[in-house]
Amino acid sequence: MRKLGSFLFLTLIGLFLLLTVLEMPIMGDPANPSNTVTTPRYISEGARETNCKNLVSAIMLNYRSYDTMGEMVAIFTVLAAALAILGREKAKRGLSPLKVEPSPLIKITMVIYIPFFIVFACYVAINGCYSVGGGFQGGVILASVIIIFALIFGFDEAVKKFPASKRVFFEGLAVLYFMLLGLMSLFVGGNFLNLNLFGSPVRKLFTLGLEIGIGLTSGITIASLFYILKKVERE
Amino acid sequence: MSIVYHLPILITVAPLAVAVLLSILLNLNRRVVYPLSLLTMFFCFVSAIFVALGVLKGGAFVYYMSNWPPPWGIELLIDNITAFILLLITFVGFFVFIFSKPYVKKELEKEKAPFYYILTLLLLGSMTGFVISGDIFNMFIFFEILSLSSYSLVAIAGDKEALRAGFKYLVMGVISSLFVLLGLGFIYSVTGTLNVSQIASWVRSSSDLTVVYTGALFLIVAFVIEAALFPMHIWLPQAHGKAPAPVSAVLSGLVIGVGVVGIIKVIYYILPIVYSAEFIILFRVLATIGIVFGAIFALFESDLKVLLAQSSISQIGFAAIGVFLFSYLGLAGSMLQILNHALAKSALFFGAGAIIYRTGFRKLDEMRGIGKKMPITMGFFAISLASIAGIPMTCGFASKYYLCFAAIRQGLWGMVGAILLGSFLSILYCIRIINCIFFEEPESEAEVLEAPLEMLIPLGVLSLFSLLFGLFPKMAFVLIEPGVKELLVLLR
Amino acid sequence: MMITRVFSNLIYVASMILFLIGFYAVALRPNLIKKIIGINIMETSIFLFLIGIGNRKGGAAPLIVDGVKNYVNPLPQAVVLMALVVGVGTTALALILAVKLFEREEEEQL
Amino acid sequence: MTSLTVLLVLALITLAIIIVSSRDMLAAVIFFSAYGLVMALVWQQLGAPMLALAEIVIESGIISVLFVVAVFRTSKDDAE
Repeated sequence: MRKLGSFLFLTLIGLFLLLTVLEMPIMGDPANPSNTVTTPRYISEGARETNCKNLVSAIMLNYRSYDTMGEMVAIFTVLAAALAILGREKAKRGLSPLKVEPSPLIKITMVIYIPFFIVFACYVAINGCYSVGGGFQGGVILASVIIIFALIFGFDEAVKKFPASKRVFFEGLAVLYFMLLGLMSLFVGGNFLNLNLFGSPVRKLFTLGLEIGIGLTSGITIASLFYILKKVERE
Repeated sequence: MSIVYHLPILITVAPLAVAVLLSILLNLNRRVVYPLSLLTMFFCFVSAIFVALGVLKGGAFVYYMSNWPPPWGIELLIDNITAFILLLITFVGFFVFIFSKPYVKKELEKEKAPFYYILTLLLLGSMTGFVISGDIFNMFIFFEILSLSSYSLVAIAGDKEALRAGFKYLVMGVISSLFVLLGLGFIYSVTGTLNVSQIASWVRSSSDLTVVYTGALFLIVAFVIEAALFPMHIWLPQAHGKAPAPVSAVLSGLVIGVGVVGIIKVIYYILPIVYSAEFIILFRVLATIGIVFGAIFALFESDLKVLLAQSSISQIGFAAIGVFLFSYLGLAGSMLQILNHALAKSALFFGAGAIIYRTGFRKLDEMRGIGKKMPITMGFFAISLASIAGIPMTCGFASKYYLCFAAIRQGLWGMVGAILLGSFLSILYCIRIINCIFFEEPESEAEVLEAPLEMLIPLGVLSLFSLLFGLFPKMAFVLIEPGVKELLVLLR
Repeated sequence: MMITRVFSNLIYVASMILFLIGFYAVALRPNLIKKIIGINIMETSIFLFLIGIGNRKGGAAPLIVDGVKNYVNPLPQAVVLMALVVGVGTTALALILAVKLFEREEEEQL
Repeated sequence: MTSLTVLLVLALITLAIIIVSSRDMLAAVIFFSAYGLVMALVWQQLGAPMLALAEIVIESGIISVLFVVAVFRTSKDDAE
């Protein structure tokens, strides 16, 4: 009964959606409202007003920095939620050892590769304003490096290298940095999170700081979530 | 005006910032968590009073985030209605923190307690951010924070039932937030902007509205899920019943009220033309059905907290009806109902929490005669029950009176009947509770102490306030009247 | 007429179909992990939809290069990137809840 | 709209159907990873390389790893 109801609901929604989609403006038409209302200003002035050639980063870090702050808070919420439901992982409780020890070849290769991965992550994060990339992408690459490290060298080693007490400083970093910038701009006399009060060179510096902060926070938070999921404990 | 101008953003940002800060301070000293979060909520409450006074004196204002003008940046809208809801959220939130301390100490593990406070701060902060936001995507972001923190607060106890309720809530919540994103996409594709007031002016001057209506439908359905109106209510009883009592107070009192505020935002701020669409009738009918059904479910429930949760479905239906009536009386009744529900239902969950704290009883049968053992606590509990039932002289009566009157004015006799039937059924289940806790003989003679002072004060204050607003509804109308008039101006 | 419309708005149609497939998995599959995968499919389909809205024929990626005038709309992309981050968080939380729930149920059976 | 995009979109729908209908959870997760990859290619075709980069790392990388961990933890064989 419930199954039938859901199925009917699904078909109804589907028909409705498909019919509406056909009513929508033709995709990619330069005369579409989405290309004419706000976009011209972003494209013509964006790079000058924010010092970011990458317009996606420009929007995320300047025009809509409040949203980015909210997004970082959301990631933080997930972490706090995971810790609230499960409690911080306890390193002493004898984490389950790897079933298959990876061969030395893999270990050595990874030791050689990992610095390059980290450099790549930093490059992606720092150059977010000038190339294809951004703080978040860099952060996720960083997270995957940490996860690879943990998978190959075992969790004890990984937790020893990045203990939770050290990780926690990075997990709130971006949000606190956003708040700091926001309060600073309030004191200088603008509205909240106004980076343009400070003049172009300082703005560049702050934007770089934001990229790095977002990268570190998102990367380390995602890695922490992985640790937590890997060791959902059995009390 | 200058400091009031910046206060709304501080109300949102302060709880979020403190929550993040606490997670770092937590490693140094665990004791700092509770006082700091209480202080933050107090700051927010005082700021909300100043915002309300400022709005009353100087009228509604907009705040350009990062000084970017609207179509490019994010805009915040602060008017009388938002000031009213802000005041409500911070007021109830402050008392939730006072109540939480003894309850959390007893019912939650020591490890989890600080995270409980952090998540509650995030929940309250994101609610205020959602309410004042004037940009759809910004609303989505705060909606996500709100839902993420509420799923985890439901599941925080960590036992099977709580986890299952949390997962169910998560699935519904994710669907609702994805609907917000989908509706946002539809609206953006034809208007080219995410700003609320710009979309409204576009909609007023446009002729082809098919796509916009679809977007509006998805946004409204999303907030209907969040507000747990009738066909989408299935997640609510479990989630609100299994959560810790103070969390249920926030979820039942505030979060579903904020869902109704979301519907108001869609209909009045974003798409002020949508009321002429046919599907609004559908929502009106469903909300009307919900009033009766929620009350019927509540009538046959044996677990006190689940009963209160079921009654929320019916009560929030009352609030939603007023929104879909598009008249002064209806909206005023709806606002009064949100106020009444926030105060009385939170107080009721506080009362249920106090019983659990002292005795561990959850079933109504176990609570026979408990009113004789904890008379003060249960006295306040009874006042709130009266307000939920809509006994004259309480806030609940005022709101239902307005709604009924609005429905009569518009000649919607089916709705009048449903409102009367729903009120009658809610009186019935309230009488059932009162009869059980006051007039039946207790099974055991075991002594039960009164609730501790930290629990008694929030319970007493909230229930007395619902009595106060019932005796002098004019007090509430100081903010509601100009706010509702502003909303109705938007519709033209 | 209809057919050309379908073809020109193919991305929208495809994203709606994917949305429905994801919805089916969420609503009707009992397995919790399957439900979470369904959530992810729904999410990415909406992202595809939003990116399609921001598209512009022959437009370059929104990375300012001298001499190029025709760029796609950067705003939907920023929106999608932010929603993507939140989506990762939601998925992680859902997985944690599902795993914990599974372990609790297993404990009960023993 | 190039023919490559059309092809990729068809592949996406096929993959999604396979994922939803497959009985083996691990296979579903691996197909999901492939789905993320194809999705990233489509986004790249639509002029969003930044998102494609993020999508590859997240969907095919992190989320798939999280799913694999979850599948192992919830499969009966592993729970000794």
